[in-house]
Amino acid sequence: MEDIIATKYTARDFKSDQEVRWCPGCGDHAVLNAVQRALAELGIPKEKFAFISGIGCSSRFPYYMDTYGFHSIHGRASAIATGVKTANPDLSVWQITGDGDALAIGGNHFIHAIRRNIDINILLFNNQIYGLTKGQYSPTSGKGLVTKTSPFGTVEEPFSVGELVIGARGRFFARTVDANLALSTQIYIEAAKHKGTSVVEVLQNCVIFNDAIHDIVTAKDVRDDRTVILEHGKPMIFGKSKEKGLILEGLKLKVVNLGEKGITEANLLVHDAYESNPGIHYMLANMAYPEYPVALGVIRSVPGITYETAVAEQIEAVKSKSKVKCMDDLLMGGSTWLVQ
Amino acid sequence: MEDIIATKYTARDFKSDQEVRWCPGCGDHAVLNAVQRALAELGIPKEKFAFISGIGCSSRFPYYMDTYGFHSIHGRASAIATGVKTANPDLSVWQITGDGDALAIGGNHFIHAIRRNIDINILLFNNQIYGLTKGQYSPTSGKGLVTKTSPFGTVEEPFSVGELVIGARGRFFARTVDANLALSTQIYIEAAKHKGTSVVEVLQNCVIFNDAIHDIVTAKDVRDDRTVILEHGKPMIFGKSKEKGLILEGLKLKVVNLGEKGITEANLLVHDAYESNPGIHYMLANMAYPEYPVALGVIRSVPGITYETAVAEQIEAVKSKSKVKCMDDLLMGGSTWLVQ
Amino acid sequence: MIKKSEIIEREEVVIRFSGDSGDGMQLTGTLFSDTAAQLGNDLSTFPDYPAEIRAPQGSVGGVSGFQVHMGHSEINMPGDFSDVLVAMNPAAIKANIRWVKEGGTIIYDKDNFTDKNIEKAGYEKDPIAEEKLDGLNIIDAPISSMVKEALKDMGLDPKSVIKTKNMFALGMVFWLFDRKLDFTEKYIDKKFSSKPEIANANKIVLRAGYYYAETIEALRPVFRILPAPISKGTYRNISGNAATAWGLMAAAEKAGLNIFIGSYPITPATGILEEFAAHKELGTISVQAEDEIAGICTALGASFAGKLAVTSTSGPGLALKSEAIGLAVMTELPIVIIDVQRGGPSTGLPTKTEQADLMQALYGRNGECPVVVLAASTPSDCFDYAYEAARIALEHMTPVILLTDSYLANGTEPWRIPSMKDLKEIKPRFADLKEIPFLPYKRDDEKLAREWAFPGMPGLEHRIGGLEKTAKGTVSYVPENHENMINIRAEKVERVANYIPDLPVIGDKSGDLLVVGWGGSYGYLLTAVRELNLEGYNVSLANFNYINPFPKNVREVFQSFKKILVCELNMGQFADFLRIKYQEFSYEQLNKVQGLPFTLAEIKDKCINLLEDK
Amino acid sequence: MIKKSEIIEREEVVIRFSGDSGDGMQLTGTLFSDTAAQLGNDLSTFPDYPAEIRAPQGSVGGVSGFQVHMGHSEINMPGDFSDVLVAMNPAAIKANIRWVKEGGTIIYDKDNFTDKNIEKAGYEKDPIAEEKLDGLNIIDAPISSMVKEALKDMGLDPKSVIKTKNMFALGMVFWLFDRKLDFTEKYIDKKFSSKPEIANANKIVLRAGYYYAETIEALRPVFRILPAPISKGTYRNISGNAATAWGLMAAAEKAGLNIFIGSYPITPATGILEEFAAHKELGTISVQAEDEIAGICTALGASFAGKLAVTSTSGPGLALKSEAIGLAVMTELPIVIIDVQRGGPSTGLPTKTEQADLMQALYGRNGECPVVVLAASTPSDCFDYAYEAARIALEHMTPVILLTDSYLANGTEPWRIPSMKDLKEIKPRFADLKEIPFLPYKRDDEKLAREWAFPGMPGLEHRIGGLEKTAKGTVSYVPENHENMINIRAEKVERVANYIPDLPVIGDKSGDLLVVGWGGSYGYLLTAVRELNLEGYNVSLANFNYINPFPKNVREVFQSFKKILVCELNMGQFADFLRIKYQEFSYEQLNKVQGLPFTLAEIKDKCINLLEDK
Ligand SMILES: Cc1ncc(C[n+]2csc(CCOP(=O)(O)OP(=O)(O)O)c2C)c(N)n1
Ligand SMILES: Cc1ncc(C[n+]2csc(CCOP(=O)(O)OP(=O)(O)O)c2C)c(N)n1
Ligand code: SF4
Ligand code: SF4
Ligand SMILES: [Mg+2]
Ligand SMILES: [Mg+2]
Repeated sequence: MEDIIATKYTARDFKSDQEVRWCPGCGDHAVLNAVQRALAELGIPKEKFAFISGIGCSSRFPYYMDTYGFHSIHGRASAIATGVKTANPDLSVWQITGDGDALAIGGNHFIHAIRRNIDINILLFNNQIYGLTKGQYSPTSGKGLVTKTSPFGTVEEPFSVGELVIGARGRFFARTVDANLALSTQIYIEAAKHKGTSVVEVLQNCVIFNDAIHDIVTAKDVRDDRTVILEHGKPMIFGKSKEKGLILEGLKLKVVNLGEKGITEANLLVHDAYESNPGIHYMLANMAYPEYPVALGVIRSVPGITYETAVAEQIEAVKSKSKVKCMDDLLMGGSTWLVQ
Repeated sequence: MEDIIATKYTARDFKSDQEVRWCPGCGDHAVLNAVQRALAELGIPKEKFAFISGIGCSSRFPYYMDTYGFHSIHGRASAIATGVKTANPDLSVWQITGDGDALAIGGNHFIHAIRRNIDINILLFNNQIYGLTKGQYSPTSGKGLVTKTSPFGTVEEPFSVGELVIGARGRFFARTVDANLALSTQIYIEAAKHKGTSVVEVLQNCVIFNDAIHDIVTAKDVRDDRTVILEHGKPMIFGKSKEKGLILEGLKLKVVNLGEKGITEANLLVHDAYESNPGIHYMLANMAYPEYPVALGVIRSVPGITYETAVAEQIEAVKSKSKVKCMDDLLMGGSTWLVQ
Repeated sequence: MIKKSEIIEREEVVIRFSGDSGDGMQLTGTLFSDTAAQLGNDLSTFPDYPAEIRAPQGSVGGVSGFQVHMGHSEINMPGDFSDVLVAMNPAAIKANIRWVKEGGTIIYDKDNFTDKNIEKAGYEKDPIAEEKLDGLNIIDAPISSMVKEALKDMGLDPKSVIKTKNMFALGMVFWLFDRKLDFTEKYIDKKFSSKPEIANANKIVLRAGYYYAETIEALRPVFRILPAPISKGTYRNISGNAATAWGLMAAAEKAGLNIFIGSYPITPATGILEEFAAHKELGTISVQAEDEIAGICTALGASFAGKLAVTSTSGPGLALKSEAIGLAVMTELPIVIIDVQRGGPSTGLPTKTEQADLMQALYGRNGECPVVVLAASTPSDCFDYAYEAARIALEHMTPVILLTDSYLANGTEPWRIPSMKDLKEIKPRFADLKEIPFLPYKRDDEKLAREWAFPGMPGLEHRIGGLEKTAKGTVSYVPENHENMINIRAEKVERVANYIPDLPVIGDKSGDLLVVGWGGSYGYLLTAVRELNLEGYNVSLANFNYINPFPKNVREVFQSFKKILVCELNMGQFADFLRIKYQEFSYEQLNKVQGLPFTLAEIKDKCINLLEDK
Repeated sequence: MIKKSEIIEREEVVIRFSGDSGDGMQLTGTLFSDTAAQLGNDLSTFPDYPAEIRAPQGSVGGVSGFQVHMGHSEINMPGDFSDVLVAMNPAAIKANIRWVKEGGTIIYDKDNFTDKNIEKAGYEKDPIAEEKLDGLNIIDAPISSMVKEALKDMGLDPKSVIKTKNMFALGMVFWLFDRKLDFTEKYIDKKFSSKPEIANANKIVLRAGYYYAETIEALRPVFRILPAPISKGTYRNISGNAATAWGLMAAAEKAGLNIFIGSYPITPATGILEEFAAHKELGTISVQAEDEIAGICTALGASFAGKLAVTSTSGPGLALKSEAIGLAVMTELPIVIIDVQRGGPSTGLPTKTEQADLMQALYGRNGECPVVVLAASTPSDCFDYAYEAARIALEHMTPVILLTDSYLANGTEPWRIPSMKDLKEIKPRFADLKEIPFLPYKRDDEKLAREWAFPGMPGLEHRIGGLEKTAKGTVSYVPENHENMINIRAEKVERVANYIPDLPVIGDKSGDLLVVGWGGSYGYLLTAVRELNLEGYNVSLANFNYINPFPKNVREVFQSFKKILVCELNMGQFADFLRIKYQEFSYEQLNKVQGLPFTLAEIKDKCINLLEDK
């Protein structure tokens, strides 16, 4: 995005004329708001945004954005977004996807996009269920979840989104909660600014088929104690009155109470999102209740050369060295002979 | 595999009558030998083995085994093997696959098999190239590799097989070298015995399209210094005269010289393949030359409930509680009425 | 309660319940039709819901409908025009008014016709005024307020109160059709057994609706539909998706096999996977795969391992399975592939019905790759054709594609329950344990089917795969072998024709016009043809369930008619396939691609046109 | 060196080089044909190699062949029977002996006819004795030992020595056809520029072979093939895969667009991706995707972003792309999809040729989902039809499938290089930046094509997708809208017929028999028809390149012939498609599914049969 022009937008400028059709109370509404706010802050001309989605409730998202949008087929948004961004590195490309869309049918494109480090922003709406098809379990549904296709409980181990992302060589992983507008907006902005594939896992509520599944950590009365918001360069503190923190014990994270056993803020781990060695990011991404608070915020953010840049640079390098400048040169080059 | 009968086999019993058609000098020949040896040691009746492969040079493997075999389509072997094993948990199911077959087109089925922890043994022949299609880069080809589809060098970041496996919740990951028959045989036996998805990355040489790509670590003259063979419960020692070892420094592994700075064997890390926390296994699997020796042996081996067992147990549980014992019961059950 | 004189007997009647997605119309319709079925009416139902889980409240896109067609005589379709429309809001009027019969009745919830709702539905003023509804019997019931009134002393929260309003409407309709409430009351008790106060509220409201209808004059006369003179036996209501699953489960039991389904959810096919998942008591293994390709591939693996293998999907999923179907053809493994067709192309109209996947089923694979293709034609005969699909797959060692559609999948009808002992034998082609060495592509002379040996059978170890093979199973690039195997695989499919019934003709065996259809439009075509016959027209019907191969008598059937009219919910795919197979005949076409079934009028008009222009 | 009297002039000749996969036959054949081309012969070549990278040495499965057909007159096919067979081992005899002409010449490496190799090839005794080779001119050259002798003083390792033996054989053949060695010598110098001793060794051996042939009596007479009277211009040899890539690159330049290819390697299509990857100097973006689905999806993304988008594959890959092709149809994005057909079904015969993906290309998708389908018919006209495919995609806003095949992809022929200025204009339907609001599905009256606006164009922001839409781009479940859009999409494809040339007829425009073909069998059909004409038969040829829609004059062409014979390398897919589109004609069929092209005899026999039984 070379020629960023300082353009002044408000969230409203990103609302399309389409009626929003998600269920009342669905977490998707909040994500839409936060994204529209984030976009307004980026200062990128509106016509440079492309929103690409697959199929699912969440994937209807592009219709509600007054940007270029492509509501594609189930699971393939990562591949389409890769095409869009590689074709035109100048665009700000966003992929909107669900836990089924990205991790079930779309798993392959998802991990390959991440591996290539194509500079797209993936918002993964994780409601741990297939919403649009009315309630079957997904690859993130907790073991034992009773759904329409698991009437006796699922027997499958779910993916940990962050772990899979980093395992696929991911360089940016963040987590947020649908309803937390402030945090979400901030994270979407950071995702947009990060060069490379940014994956944001949004803990999203499906009121109809998996209501309150995240409440155990995100409900108002418990969230301060059961989540920790990570900020680069800041100690890992959480709790209603900021009384808890995280330290490293050997190779494991541990929750400690400030003040106890002489522990002060200075003893706590300081978050380093930029560390390229993924070791600690794995642990942070995998933290789960009840042993740990669930990590929110930008967990990992390591810059690196992006795919579309490398592709473009290689083309430029070859171009600058080649004598072939157009098709006629190519056609007449090499081994030819004349018939008279 | 309940009714294992002690059957005496030799490697020869597993050779089929088909002529082996790999290029002379291809690493696949050695893998075939080692697998045949390993099978002979397992004491499983021959008819219980099923070898499932996709498409690629390596995927021709089942034809050469005198067992049940299914040479399927490109990338789908994990899914087919999942079907075979879930349908009949009593079988010993092996998936033979290449780096293209498993990680390019087959990436999704691969990570889902691992996530589910289906008890199959996946031998991933990693020659960092597409052999059968004559030399295009694969998702494990090193950045910059010149191949037929990357005449100016690839610009893609490769997967680290071990990291992807563990990132997908993998519980068994091992690495071996095609030509190392003794180590390979041992690892294949351990993979077979492990309950759950076992992934073995075989550093395999393609003499034709990517010759000697692993030599930098596996060549005779350097391999002792550039690889470390991990054994559960043993200290991590390597080097021509066992003079080097690995320790943990903070969150990073470090190579040390025994004897220097008072370091003795006792200071070295002791390999714990059974540790369920994957932190250290990530680091070990990711070790790369020149900073580290490449880890061989069983890096991670954590038992857990397998998919096919959970499926079977759920069926048994439901059966035992249900009054419906056959179709007639089902047909006549529930809400019916009689017309006379 | 009702005086004899006020009751009118009717042969058949169509009722449509319609309201917002959240209004509980699907349940209302189901309870009404179950009651009718219990009383011995023949019936056919069709639910029709939006693609969104909850489209914006009050919008036309968010209208959810459930149509019930019940009768004293045989009922073969859910009906096109309704006698009674229940409309819970203005949008329901907007969406359905075209489909109300002249002289029909509309019951609507007056309280919901607020200015805001009227506007949301796209009306400017009162819809009742805006639509010219002369000749309709309009009942403006203040349903919401009556419900609040009825429950005012219960201490329930307002949300729970208003949720019961569908029961009020149901109560009214029960009165109108002189039905008892006991079935519904039992259902309510069971459903809310853990919340007795909710159960109670629903029952109170149900009765309130019933009594309200009795009280107001407007709802007279009451209709009575006598039981249909249907065959003796035990009946149940069944949907196409459930019937499909059960047919396959029955086939597995008959064949002495376990059943395995590998599928990925997709509307409108998900119900099949769900049905399998719900019946683990019969040993069913159901794998919800990571995608459609894994769905069929896990199933192929299970087939290789000796199970009756099934995969179910809808059009886009069938597209994804194409490559693996080719592998099934090449390895000659038995597998049943179900495609519940929906509106296409691409994502299309995912909750609507269409018959546009026929060509894909027949030809959507690389190379010369024939498979058996069947199509079911009513919700309950999904059982029969699923069973047939399994029988053919197992006895002929071939993949079989079974086509159903959204209309069949979700529609229900009463079904006389078969007894397992009356179903056809199924004899899988198990390999002989003594015939060593096992030759995987050795065939029997009649069917040309190979034998099935699977892991665990000692001594029969062998290898199969997607490369061309000799009879012995060795990979072969020999040109003549390839051509030979291509011919054998085609011939094997052709010979299935020796093991299927002839194409039945309904009506005269020869005449002026043969209406030809396939699969799910059957009920509509049948009803139309019967009505035409009653009106004196010489028309017969041939509806295909066996599409590849065709029954052996097709040419003979076609020869006996002056004109052939092929009716299908697509642009003419079946007609084109007939042109390929029976080029000598001329085919007239009636096509419709609106995501909707035919209407009787459409079919009849077309037939009459053709007959008159002879 | 050669006396005039010993030279025989020939119109055309077929030479086949064959040996083990490691024997360098592909290179030998290429060098020979390049030399012939430089000397002005017309020619056609076909490489034929095993599916294994290195099948077991000495086995029939491991034989790699390269056939060259060159002539003084126009050459349209690589020939079926060869005048000269070079056989480096017994297996090469086994594999090719059926294809040597009566009176032809076999040159073989006597040293390689060891007992072991003879057995490996499946012979019991000496193949020369076992095959009854009466009437053939058999040259038993001790190639291996001559090579060793020639290089004995060079100090090379034995492996490098023996590797040069293909040059010995080439030298002999050059002598036989009175060709100069300089082109090959230059090539050798260039190829081994970093290893001068290897270059030297190859050149020594090449000359040794040439002189050996001169010395032995057996190789007389020498054949001379005069230059073909072909049109003036600059020529190059080109393979079908390279021509396909170049045609698309040319189209992009003409349209003022960048080109983007998203593909996954698959034999025999990989060469197209490789060709794109090799031409980054022209700004080509080539993405090697993780699978075929990602291949087309990255390309669709690029199309959405305003590039000329391409994806290339073979049959199994096309199957995987089915669903995404549906999305391209629904979103009406321009994209060119190339299917290089190979032997199927499933993995089938992956290195062999076949034309069995036609039905898949036409129908292999869910729903009513028409696309434009073209087929190329010679290696070099792959350029033209790839260009056409891009032109139609861009000007009509539609996906276009281009069918080529393994035979075209790997075959080469001399090609008169076009100049960019002579190629047809291509005008993409860019949206007008001033027309705000942009309506994505607004169409022009003639083509019914929508306009193309892509991210980066200010003010034209819009959304597209796989659900059914109104002209405005709003998702719509309105029944009539759906049917209307289905019709419009079909009509848009039909109207492409207004922008393509008529079907050309070669030979008389009316007569007894019209041979009909499509795509890659063209050269064989043409040669056969010409020979028949020379023999006095009244036969004409119509070979289709435009398959959907058909050119507008097809009916007219067909009407003028008494019989129509449809020849194709499948079981009759094109014939069936003709039955759908032109039901009124009778179609005779000639089909072959052996992974091989037709032979002239097969075509001619069938034609003569049909002509005589009139
Ligand atoms: C090829 C294909 N397979 C299956 C479907 C059916 N389908 C649509 S959305 C969906 C899953 C939705 O789940 P998720 O991605 O988590 O999105 P959510 O609705 O929960 O936001 C499925 C299975 C489809 N549309 N296309
Ligand atoms: C659907 C499909 N796509 C592509 C191919 C072509 N293909 C065959 S093998 C292969 C890759 C082989 O690489 P790998 O899996 O690493 O195996 P190797 O040959 O190196 O052992 C490809 C791309 C195919 N056969 N089928
Ligand atoms: S079904 Fe769930 S995810 Fe979908 S719109 Fe409704 S609440 Fe949201
Ligand atoms: S091409 Fe490479 S991987 Fe394939 S058989 Fe030959 S050496 Fe082995
Ligand atoms: Mg979801
Ligand atoms: Mg490989």
